[in-house]
Amino acid sequence: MDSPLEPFVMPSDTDVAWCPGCGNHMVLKAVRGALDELKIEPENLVMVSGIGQAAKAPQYLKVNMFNGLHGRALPAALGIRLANRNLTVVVESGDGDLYGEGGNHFLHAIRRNFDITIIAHDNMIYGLTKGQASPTSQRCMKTPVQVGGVNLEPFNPLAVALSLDAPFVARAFAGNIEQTRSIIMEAIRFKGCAIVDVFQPCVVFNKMNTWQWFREHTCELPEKHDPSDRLMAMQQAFRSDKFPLGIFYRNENRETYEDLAGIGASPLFRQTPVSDEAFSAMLETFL
Amino acid sequence: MDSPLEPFVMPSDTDVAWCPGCGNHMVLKAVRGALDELKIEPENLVMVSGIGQAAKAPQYLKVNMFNGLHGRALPAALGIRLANRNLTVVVESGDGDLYGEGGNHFLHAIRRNFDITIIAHDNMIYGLTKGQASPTSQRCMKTPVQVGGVNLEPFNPLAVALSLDAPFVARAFAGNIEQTRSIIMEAIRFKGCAIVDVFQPCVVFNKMNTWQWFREHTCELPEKHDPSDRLMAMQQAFRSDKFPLGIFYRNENRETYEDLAGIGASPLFRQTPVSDEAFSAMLETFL
Amino acid sequence: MQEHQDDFSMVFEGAAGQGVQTITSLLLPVLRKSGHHVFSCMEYMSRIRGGSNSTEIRLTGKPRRTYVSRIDLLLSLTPRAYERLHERLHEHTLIFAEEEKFGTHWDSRCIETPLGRFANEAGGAVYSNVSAVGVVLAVLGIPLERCTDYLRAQFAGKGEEVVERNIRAAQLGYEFGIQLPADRRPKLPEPAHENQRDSLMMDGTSALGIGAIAAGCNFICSYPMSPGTGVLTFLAARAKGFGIIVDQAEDEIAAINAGLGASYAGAKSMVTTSGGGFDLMQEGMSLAGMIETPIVVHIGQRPGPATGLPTRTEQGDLDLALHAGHGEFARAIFAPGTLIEAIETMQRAFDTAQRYQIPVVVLSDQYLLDAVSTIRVDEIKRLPAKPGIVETGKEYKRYAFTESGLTPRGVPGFGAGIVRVDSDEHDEEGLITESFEMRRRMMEKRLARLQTLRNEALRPTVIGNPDTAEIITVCWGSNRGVLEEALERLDDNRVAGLHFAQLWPLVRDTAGLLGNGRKKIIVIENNAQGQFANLLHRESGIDVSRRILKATGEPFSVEEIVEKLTEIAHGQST
Amino acid sequence: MQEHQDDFSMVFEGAAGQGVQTITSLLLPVLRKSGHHVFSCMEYMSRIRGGSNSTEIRLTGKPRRTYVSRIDLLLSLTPRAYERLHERLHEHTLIFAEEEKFGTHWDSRCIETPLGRFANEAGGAVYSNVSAVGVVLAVLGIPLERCTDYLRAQFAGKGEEVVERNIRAAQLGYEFGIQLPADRRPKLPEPAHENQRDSLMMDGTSALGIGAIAAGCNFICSYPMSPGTGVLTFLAARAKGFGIIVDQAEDEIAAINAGLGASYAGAKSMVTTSGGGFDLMQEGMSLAGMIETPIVVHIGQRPGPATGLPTRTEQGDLDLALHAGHGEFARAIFAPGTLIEAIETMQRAFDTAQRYQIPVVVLSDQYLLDAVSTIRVDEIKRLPAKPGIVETGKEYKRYAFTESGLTPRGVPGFGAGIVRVDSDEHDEEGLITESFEMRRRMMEKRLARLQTLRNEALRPTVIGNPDTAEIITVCWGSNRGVLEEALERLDDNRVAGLHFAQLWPLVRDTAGLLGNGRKKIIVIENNAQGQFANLLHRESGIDVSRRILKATGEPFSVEEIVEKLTEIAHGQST
Ligand SMILES: Cc1ncc(C[n+]2csc(CCOP(=O)(O)OP(=O)(O)O)c2C)c(N)n1
Ligand SMILES: Cc1ncc(C[n+]2csc(CCOP(=O)(O)OP(=O)(O)O)c2C)c(N)n1
Ligand code: SF4
Ligand code: SF4
Ligand SMILES: [Mg+2]
Ligand SMILES: [Mg+2]
Repeated sequence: MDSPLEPFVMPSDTDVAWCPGCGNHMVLKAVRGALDELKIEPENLVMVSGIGQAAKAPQYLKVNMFNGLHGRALPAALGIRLANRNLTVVVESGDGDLYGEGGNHFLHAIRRNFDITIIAHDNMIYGLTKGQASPTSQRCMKTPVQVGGVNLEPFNPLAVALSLDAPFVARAFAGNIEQTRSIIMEAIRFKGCAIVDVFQPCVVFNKMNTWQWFREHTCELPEKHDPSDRLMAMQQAFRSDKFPLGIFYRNENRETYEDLAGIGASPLFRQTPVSDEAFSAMLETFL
Repeated sequence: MDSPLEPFVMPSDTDVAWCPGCGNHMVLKAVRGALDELKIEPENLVMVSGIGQAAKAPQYLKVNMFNGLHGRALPAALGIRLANRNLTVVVESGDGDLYGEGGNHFLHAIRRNFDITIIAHDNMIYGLTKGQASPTSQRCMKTPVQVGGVNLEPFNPLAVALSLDAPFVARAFAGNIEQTRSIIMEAIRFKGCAIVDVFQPCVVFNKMNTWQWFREHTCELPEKHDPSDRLMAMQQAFRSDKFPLGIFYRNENRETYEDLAGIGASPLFRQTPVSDEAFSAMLETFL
Repeated sequence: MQEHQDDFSMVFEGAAGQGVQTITSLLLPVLRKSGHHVFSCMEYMSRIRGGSNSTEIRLTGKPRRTYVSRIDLLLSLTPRAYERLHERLHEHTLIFAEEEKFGTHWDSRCIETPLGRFANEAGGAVYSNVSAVGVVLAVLGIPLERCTDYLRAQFAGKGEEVVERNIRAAQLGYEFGIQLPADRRPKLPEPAHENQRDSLMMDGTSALGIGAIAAGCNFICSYPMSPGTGVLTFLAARAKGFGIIVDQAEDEIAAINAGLGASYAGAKSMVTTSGGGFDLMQEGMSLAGMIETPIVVHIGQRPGPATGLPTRTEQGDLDLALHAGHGEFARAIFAPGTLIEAIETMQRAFDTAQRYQIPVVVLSDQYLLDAVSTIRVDEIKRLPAKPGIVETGKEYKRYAFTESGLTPRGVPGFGAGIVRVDSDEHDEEGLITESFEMRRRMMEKRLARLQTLRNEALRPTVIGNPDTAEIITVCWGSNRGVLEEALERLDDNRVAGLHFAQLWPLVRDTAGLLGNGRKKIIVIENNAQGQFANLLHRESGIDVSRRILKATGEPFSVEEIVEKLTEIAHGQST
Repeated sequence: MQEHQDDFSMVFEGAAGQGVQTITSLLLPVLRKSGHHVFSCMEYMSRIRGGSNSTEIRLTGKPRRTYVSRIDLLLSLTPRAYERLHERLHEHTLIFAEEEKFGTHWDSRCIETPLGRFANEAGGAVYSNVSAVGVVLAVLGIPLERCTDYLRAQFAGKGEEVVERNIRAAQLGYEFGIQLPADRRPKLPEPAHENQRDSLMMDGTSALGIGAIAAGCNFICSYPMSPGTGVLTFLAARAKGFGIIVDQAEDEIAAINAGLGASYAGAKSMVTTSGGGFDLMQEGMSLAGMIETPIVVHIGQRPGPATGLPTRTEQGDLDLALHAGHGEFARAIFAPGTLIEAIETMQRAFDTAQRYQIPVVVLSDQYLLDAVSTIRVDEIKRLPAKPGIVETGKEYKRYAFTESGLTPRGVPGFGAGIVRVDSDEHDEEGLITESFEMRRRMMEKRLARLQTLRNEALRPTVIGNPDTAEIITVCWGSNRGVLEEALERLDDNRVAGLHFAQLWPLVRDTAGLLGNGRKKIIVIENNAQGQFANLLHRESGIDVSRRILKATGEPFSVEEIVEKLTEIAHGQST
């Protein structure tokens, strides 16, 4: 809006609350890059987030924003899409937010397959609350709460998404802005529930999964990988030697919830009051 | 207790609130059979449930019972196990309870892998609240809320469990009491989080998934099925032509949460008060 | 049996699955067509089959909206009827039952009624209830044809055979009934013969649903929970016709957050639940308060704590509704007591939510939701609803400061502006702030509207003449009907009544309405602690001298209130 | 600068990540060792790096438990200090900063302090804060050695080089400090020279944790949420030593349900959270009430609604705590105001929960949790805790009726009996019931304990002489310290104070304590509506004539309360 070339840019005095060196900066850059390239109109885009460091991302874009409760971005996004399917809805939040507090909504958003893009900043830790384990924390990481080290199996967002046939499942790494940007672009373009888990180093609290660690523990998907094969995607999602990056799975055949539920093109805010005739006709049924 | 031969039997005037012909009766029978055969002492068994028709099951056994809130059986079970790991803890609840309201706990119980048995009475419907869609409802089923038919992808509890490496994943059918009993026995014996999804016809509200339907749509796992192969199990879990019955997956290598967290053998109720010495020593650190 | 002249009450008892509700739904239209005023309510167990449930139908000389304890005619299908209902029987009660099933308390009031046999003859045990309808019609002296037409229409979809069996079952019962001696045939109230087309018959759930539709509700996301589910299914059934989006959520947290997301994007949204589900919506309430986004929350109350008695009635969640959600923000709470009020306050709830950009709670209960009575069509009002939103300009700020604290509400995709809402404390643009000064101003902004809200609060309905009365009896929500009828029976001008359909904020001159401390105040409510009495006292400073409370899961009967008030009025005069 | 004689306040300001908290934690032990009474508190933004945070340290002639607005010494590391703190500076405030970073408000009070240069010389920018410590010690006239020993101990684990760099940084600052002219070296309060070993220094979080350990807490399951998380990490750090099971839940709903499961099985369990997390625990509270299972819930309050100001302070969740959970059941609420009270009420919370088989809430807030002060060891009491459970016999019934409503509590696996709890209404055995009579009795059973609970309620702490006072100032929770000091400064025997550390139930003779309406009552609280004032009025019938409220996210300063009370006392006498 400020300038047609940089529609999402915030005023230059915006105080970004992220730490220097944090992966969040890169993810934000990738998201903006994708939005720019897609030429989305800011007025028709809503960024939805929960609470956490990652969830502050929409504050740094000049765009409609629903910064809701911790863990509750997905139901809010659902409500927004159903009320106005002309809006592009992008959810951006943290691993704790989306897979911990919000785990149930993650499952059921995938089942619904409404048309959103979920960008999970996955730093394998709770950043904003100062470094407790998150669902994706790796085993043995010590924190002030997990004093003996994490002893839960890490949550595998990709495998869970695949198990419910999420139609677009991808992983990216903040260290590779270009790939991240292009995956996010694909995800936003995709009609349906698109999930992008983005590895994002937290340089302050996560001393285990550093930039270096992510570089060493990620790789590309095998060349022969067929993103239309769900079981093959699952096999890649199960890997823990290295974590592949890229689009694991893509299924163009799932219909969206909006279509199945017959949501019309006209947004609810345009609805006119119920006519007296229709109202009386309903009353008649109680004669 | 009444008689050493029938330790779990309730008084004969117990008013069972289930409908005649309901699959719940068979599941209860199978559970009792398993408990009898395992010779579990009722005093050391706790049945935990949420709310729903299925969740009434523990009311019909003479046994310790924690009949908690709708959707919240699993966290309660966790608390019980951690407070006293000598207790055998069996969770019995409905598909709505465990996979809908309680979906987040399902994910994180599996991640923890504490030693419980989860028996899901899966009737693909909300029984107690009179017939709305449940997470496992099949597409197109019409209900008073889903007037146009269900348009969400059914929740796939087995696939989700496998995606998080639940170490014991099985499916049974109330129509086959013997197999159900034997799977439940194995599940209770198993050290870790064992999940048994039991198909259970609701003869009143679910007119789509009847006894007949379940008979026609279930089959045995293929002979060559290797329950130690997670990907193979996943493949079977993905099937929707027929729903295989049996033990899909079994992984003896996952340590339990109790062991990893170093939970001692002595239950918390036996703990003695903190000694004055230990208390003073702690205070000293604030000098 | 003089009482029967203008008031005849029938109770039908049976196990879940035996079709007791069908008896009521077959009889009600026929009785209405015969010109009677009807009221009906039900009580049932939390199970799908078995147990013992009952419905009551009252035939009255003038419209009534509450039940009586007294049973003039009982039709029973299970052995548990006597144990559960015997205190409500009197010496002339007509009891229709089969001795074999009724059990040991068989006495001269009982009439052996071989419903089982009739049903079998008609085609199977499931027809017992329809035979019962035949018996009742005969006993009441209503021609069978009025029912057979209805049966035909009802069961047409199930094929000719089913229709015929139903009609046969009804006939067998009817033939049995008309042969009974005259002393087994009660005198009914004089039919009112009012024009059928002037009035509608419905339950409380339908009235709330109608109110929501009238208000332009176009989004409901909820998780099933008795007795709140009815509003969801009511709207689902009419979703297509009225363009309402209906979504069954995975849990109540999702429901309210989806409701708020939709509202943010311009929907008129609501959720429906009961106390336990509302517990899970607390944080969402708080969010609604923070982001100044309208939402209507219907709570169908039932007895708690926890799962409690899922199918019974209570008014135990007022305190929770008043204080739901952490932190401080404005809200409004309505609690209708009649069908008309249900239709009206639901509209008012939407309008208030939209205009004040706040969460609004509508408190009902199982009794109100399930009770069936009639309303005159010309009493049904559609309130004007102001459009809640504006088109945004380029410089739009969602939380721009204004005198009233209310900022015109924009929605994304409507206008050139952008719309930001934030659950953190925020500035005018909706961006996170950490400024104490901004915090102070935003708190003031969010709370300022309470003043205007209070100025607009609904005045309580006056029953009798409080000016001359010494005792003022106060109630809220579903207890309006029982208080009205009890005061009428009491017929004592020392006792008047007030019924509150808006519980928060209370009208400014509540103290004045209560007589400024010069009158004895009695509060009637279906809970154990007198939650509204506490609120009244706190807000008006007036002492409540007596609380008539009941938290057993049953509603008050007219007789109960009359007895309690008589006692008090008597105490007063001595 | 006469005031400094017995009260000297220093504020350290810097961005998150600049180590302002380290300054405090290095200085506090040294200052204590020098015999001073210390109080310290902090305010910080909800971010990990950047922004502007500050900590205050007061050196006082006698123990104090609250902050003052007045700043005698400011050490600032960012340009935002002036804007945020200037109103608290006075003409003699010593300001240590670098002009380049401090910005345009540089004046004669400012002392150019090249911390950046010292830090660089020592080894890098991260040492600025340690240099600051050196400066402060010099200025206060405290030998550097007292700190270097401490630095050595603190950083030993990080290697000799880090130790040396820290010491070097401190030295550089110290050398700078001792060269300052005498008028830049404040007079400090006379050191108290009390025996070090007689007192402990800690924050409110630690005091609550100590209380929990004293009470035998052996289970905590919680989800992180500021400022409640501290109690979780406190117990986690000591879990091994005290046999406490610590579980981080997936959400707050899981936390309280796991807590209740554990408690059912015999654990002494608690959860900790803040308002938003507590919203999600409402249904669990209701469950605790229904199944009569003890649980202690700690709510570290912060400003709402919704996410609000995550790192700030407020007392806005009292109403929520009072009414949390649908339906009606007994509960107790404590709100300590001092470290001693924190240790004691936490024990009392566990004991009350166990003996009354109810949920008990402990309400604290960010200010209380983070504030550091000292307590005398001999004031720390361990309360006797009765064993909460019994061994069951074969015929054990979990809900057997008794006169008090309390049934001895058995746990599974301890005895020959079985133990059933049910969130539905239940009979004595804990099995579902649909009997209205059973319902009535069980409701009575669950609520009867409120009477005894009330008899045992903690009496408020009296400040001054309420008998002779005309004005009684009431506060609760964290406002005890500020009220005590304000009344002392006011030194007006017409004004006395009451501090409530138990908010529910209130003591029976609250009206009497408030002077039965013959005195002017003023309530001080950190919220916008006066929630405790409402409660007091409702419960005692006494009118509250004035509410001193603040909901900006900041605690009250002594000066603020003195000013307000002076105004009121003055108004009173004219
Ligand atoms: C109901 C509720 N519970 C807890 C919190 C506290 N909280 C805020 S952010 C957060 C975790 C953030 O972790 P994540 O989502 O991974 O985001 P990150 O900060 O790591 O980017 C928590 C626990 C909250 N705000 N609300
Ligand atoms: C918080 C909450 N929400 C909703 C309900 C209402 N409720 C009770 S049981 C149930 C669904 C039961 O479905 P399921 O778990 O599949 O059990 P079933 O009756 O089919 O055996 C619901 C929605 C409740 N008791 N509590
Ligand atoms: S705390 Fe971690 S995740 Fe948050 S901004 Fe800093 S580095 Fe990034
Ligand atoms: S309603 Fe369905 S699930 Fe419930 S008891 Fe009846 S048949 Fe079974
Ligand atoms: Mg994170
Ligand atoms: Mg079910």
